[in-house]
Amino acid sequence: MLFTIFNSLLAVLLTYSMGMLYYGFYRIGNARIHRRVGPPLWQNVIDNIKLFAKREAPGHGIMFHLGPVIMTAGTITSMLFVPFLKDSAWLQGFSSYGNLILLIYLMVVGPLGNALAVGVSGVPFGVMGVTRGLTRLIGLEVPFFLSVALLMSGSGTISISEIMMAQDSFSNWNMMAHPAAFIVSLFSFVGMMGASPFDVVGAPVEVYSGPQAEFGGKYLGFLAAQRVMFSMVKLILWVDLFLGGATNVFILMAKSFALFFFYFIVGAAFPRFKTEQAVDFMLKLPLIIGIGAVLVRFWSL
Amino acid sequence: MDNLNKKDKAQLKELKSPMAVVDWAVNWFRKQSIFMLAYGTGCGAIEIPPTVTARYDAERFGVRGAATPRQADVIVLSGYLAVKTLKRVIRTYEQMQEPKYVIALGSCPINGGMYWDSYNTIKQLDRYLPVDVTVAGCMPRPEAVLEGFMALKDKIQRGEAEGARDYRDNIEKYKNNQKEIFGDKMLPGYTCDWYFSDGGSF
Amino acid sequence: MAQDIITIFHGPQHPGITGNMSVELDLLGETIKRAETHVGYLHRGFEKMIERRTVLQAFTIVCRICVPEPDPNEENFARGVEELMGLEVPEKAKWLRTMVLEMARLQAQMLWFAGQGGSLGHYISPQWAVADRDLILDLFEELTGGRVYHMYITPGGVRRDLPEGFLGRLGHFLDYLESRLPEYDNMLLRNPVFLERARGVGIIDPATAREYGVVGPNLRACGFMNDIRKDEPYEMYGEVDFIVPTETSGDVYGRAMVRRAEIEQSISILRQIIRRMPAEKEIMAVLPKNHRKWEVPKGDTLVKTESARGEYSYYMVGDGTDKLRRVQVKGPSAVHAITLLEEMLVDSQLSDVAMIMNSLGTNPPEIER
Amino acid sequence: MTETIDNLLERIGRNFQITGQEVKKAGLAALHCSQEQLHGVLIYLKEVEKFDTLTMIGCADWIEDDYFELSYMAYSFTTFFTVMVKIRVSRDGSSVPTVEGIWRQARTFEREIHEMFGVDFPGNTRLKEFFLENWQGMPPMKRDFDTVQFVKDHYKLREEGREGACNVSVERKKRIDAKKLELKKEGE
Repeated sequence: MLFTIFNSLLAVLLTYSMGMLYYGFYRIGNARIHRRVGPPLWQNVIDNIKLFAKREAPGHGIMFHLGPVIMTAGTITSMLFVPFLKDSAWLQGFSSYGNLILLIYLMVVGPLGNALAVGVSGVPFGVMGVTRGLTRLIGLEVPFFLSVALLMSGSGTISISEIMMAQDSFSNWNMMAHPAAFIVSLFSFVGMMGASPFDVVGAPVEVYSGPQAEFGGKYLGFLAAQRVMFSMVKLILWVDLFLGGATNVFILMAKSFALFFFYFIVGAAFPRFKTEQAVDFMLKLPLIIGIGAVLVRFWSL
Repeated sequence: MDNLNKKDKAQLKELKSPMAVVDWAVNWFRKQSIFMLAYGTGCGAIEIPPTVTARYDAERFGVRGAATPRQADVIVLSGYLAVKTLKRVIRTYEQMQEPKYVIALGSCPINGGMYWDSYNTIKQLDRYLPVDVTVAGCMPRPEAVLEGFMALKDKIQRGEAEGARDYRDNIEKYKNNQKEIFGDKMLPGYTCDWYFSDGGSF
Repeated sequence: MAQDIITIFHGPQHPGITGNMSVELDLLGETIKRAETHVGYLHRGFEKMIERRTVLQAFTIVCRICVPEPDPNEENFARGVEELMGLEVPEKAKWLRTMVLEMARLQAQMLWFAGQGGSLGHYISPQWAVADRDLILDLFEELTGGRVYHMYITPGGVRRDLPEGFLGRLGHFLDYLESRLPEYDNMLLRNPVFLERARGVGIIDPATAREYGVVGPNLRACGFMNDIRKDEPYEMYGEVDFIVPTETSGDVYGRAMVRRAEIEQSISILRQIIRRMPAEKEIMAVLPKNHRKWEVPKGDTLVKTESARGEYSYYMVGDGTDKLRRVQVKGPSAVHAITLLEEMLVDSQLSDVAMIMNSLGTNPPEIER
Repeated sequence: MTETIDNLLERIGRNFQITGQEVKKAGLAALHCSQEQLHGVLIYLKEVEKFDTLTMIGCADWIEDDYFELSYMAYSFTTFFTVMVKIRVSRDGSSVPTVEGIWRQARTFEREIHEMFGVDFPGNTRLKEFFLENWQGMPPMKRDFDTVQFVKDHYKLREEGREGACNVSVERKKRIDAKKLELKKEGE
């Protein structure tokens, strides 16, 4: 029991520090693309601590307080159902009790909590941001579900640990074994990470910063921490599902960083779609590839 | 944190009590991360893009843009303020979260500048809002704007950038000054309700 | 249904608004059903201040009317005063003025490019374009002493002669900028997402453009080849060769392409100016004896200058004293940023507001003065 | 036959009662007419002579003679001529029917003149507050509006904190004198 609690805390700590490191790199990398120096690597940590150190934060009743809490809780729960390492007792959370389908549901808890909190704040931009987020979700989930379905039918299991275990050699990695599923999932991966061209939710020039518009001080600190941790959970999930998992933390970091780098490059290169264009895009190319792969899959069964 | 400069280290050594060290640390984080709400109230708005982009790169110093007042630490008022703008600026300022700072760019917020005889711009910003740093010039160059940020950082580290506290303590004075300009078209009372412990209103 | 419509204020403090103005939007979902522009956040009463100042005093404040591109204002004011007073400007000064105006156009186009990228959430383009624009500002600083406000084109001539080696440095900068343009194209203007978003959005149809008197690139994107520099040449624009680029689509993409082509034209004009700049020293007209009190004779005139965003018109009235009776300014934004914008925004999306405003070149200070 | 601005003025003069006309410079002419003739002239310019655009509506306050001079500047994209059609209206309580029906952008120009000079434009659909918010009293662009007095009444000019400020020209003279004295001493 004590071990589980310690393990969970460790997972939180690891994702937080990994996330801050990656997003520190993100800011420096972006700055270099912009031909400037950029902030120090730990600027995100400083920002985060500063947000918690603010004296005031606007309140709009109990639901508003609960929003960031629900989001953070959703993140941590999803985190606990994702195994970080294979062949190890460490950093497993409750992954032996859960499976991929449960995880897909858990990952939607965050936006839900956000929607509730933003709803009570009454900020039109926030409501619009949440609507945009939910609309975008329609676009993202379809390719994601398709690729996950392919994966589950391919591996014959819905347990993440077992999918991860099955990929024992490089040629066995799901990105090699199921390339169509991997490519389709990458589209929704970029979207889920909130990179351009799918960053419609918090677009500052359109809806201020969307759902975050009314959050300040400690709420924003929670949201920022939650965001980086959630990004790491997604990265680790993708590593588990497609990149063959990791046996230790360093391999985990190497693999997830490769994915992160892909997301960073795509995000830096593109302007932003409109919401319906993003959904349209998602429902065209990725969907066609995905459905094609599914058909091929069932044909060969 | 090896980017503590010499000045910071010297200050740190002088501190005696543990609480002072905590205060010092909190102020250090505050000064290293400044979310800026650039309100383009006037000409100075044209020098904000160079300040935050590749040539002058304010992000090196932890200064980055914030989209909404709720998230911002400092509001940069870039230039003269027309009466119509001032009202929105006050509203924006009141929406920001403490601790909050005001940087005013250009000569116009200080004494009216070259618009001293204009019927529609205010002449002294610090009558209506507590200004922490003013950067003089028409208009201040990006280097000067950065210098203003450095001055603000020093002030924060010393714990003297308490404009918000000043605004809270002297709310009557500020509101009366604002009333001189807006007359009966004052901002609605609820915008500053939280400044009154007894829930008073204007 | 009425209850589904929410009314929001877009601006004045909003990253998506070009400057200090606001648009009140009635939204159904994210579709704009009604738009109303509110201006006046930048009103300083310039025309009143000019009334109270002598000609030379007023000259120092006119450039403040438009922040991103102050030189057309100086040019208009100077040319208006010269017309009213009958001053004859030497040729060198005319060349210098043309040069300064083209440099100003170039930097304004860079600023537009930055805004256009930023309004689409493409954060490389503002960073690059603003940094490259700064190199022009350096040249300005060398020539005039001012980074943004130059106060260079004075009534009667220009304030200073060229520094030594300036034309060479300008030439180097033009080479550099030209080498950068393909990168700009690849980065934003040929980006598939930009094409997807910019095509068919924010359309001004030719009839509306004519009726509203839309000016500058916005007009040329509708297929009209109108440019004050060609139609009523001033300074040395009659002497240099350039073409007036046009597009026919009238949408955001068309305007972007027109501006992109204008950057090239400006570079070519500046190269010609470098080649043909006369060597003589005369840069000021023969001025009235009393420098402090120029008496402007009674009369009025209308002067026009083509800025990067379109034509600037000054209506100037002299009344025989040392102060001008009236200087009325009409900036290019005045025609499109109020009523036309309100009509254009209807039935477009909230996401497009920033992009449309940027591509029109909306600039509130010149509407309000 | 090429079109000249003189021909144009002559044609207008044939059709309307013009009280005065002059050619200011190449491509710019001014016509004076009465307020009753204004709409006729403008419609003629737009419909017959193809002056597509209204560049602006100028307004100058001639307080000595107690009138505002409104100049409607029509611009033609085919000949590149500008014609200013000028009318005189009285300084207080004057009203000129709108020309919004002829050129739609006149709406904005009239709105501004209404606010700045107090001229009424009946028929204009957007005649409301424009630049100023909650403005009471005299329209600010009238010449008898004293902006310095207004500033003194409404705003506080900075007085404290200026003790160190000095009169620049006096200081400069002092410095030059000191320099001269120094040079003189060196010379000796």
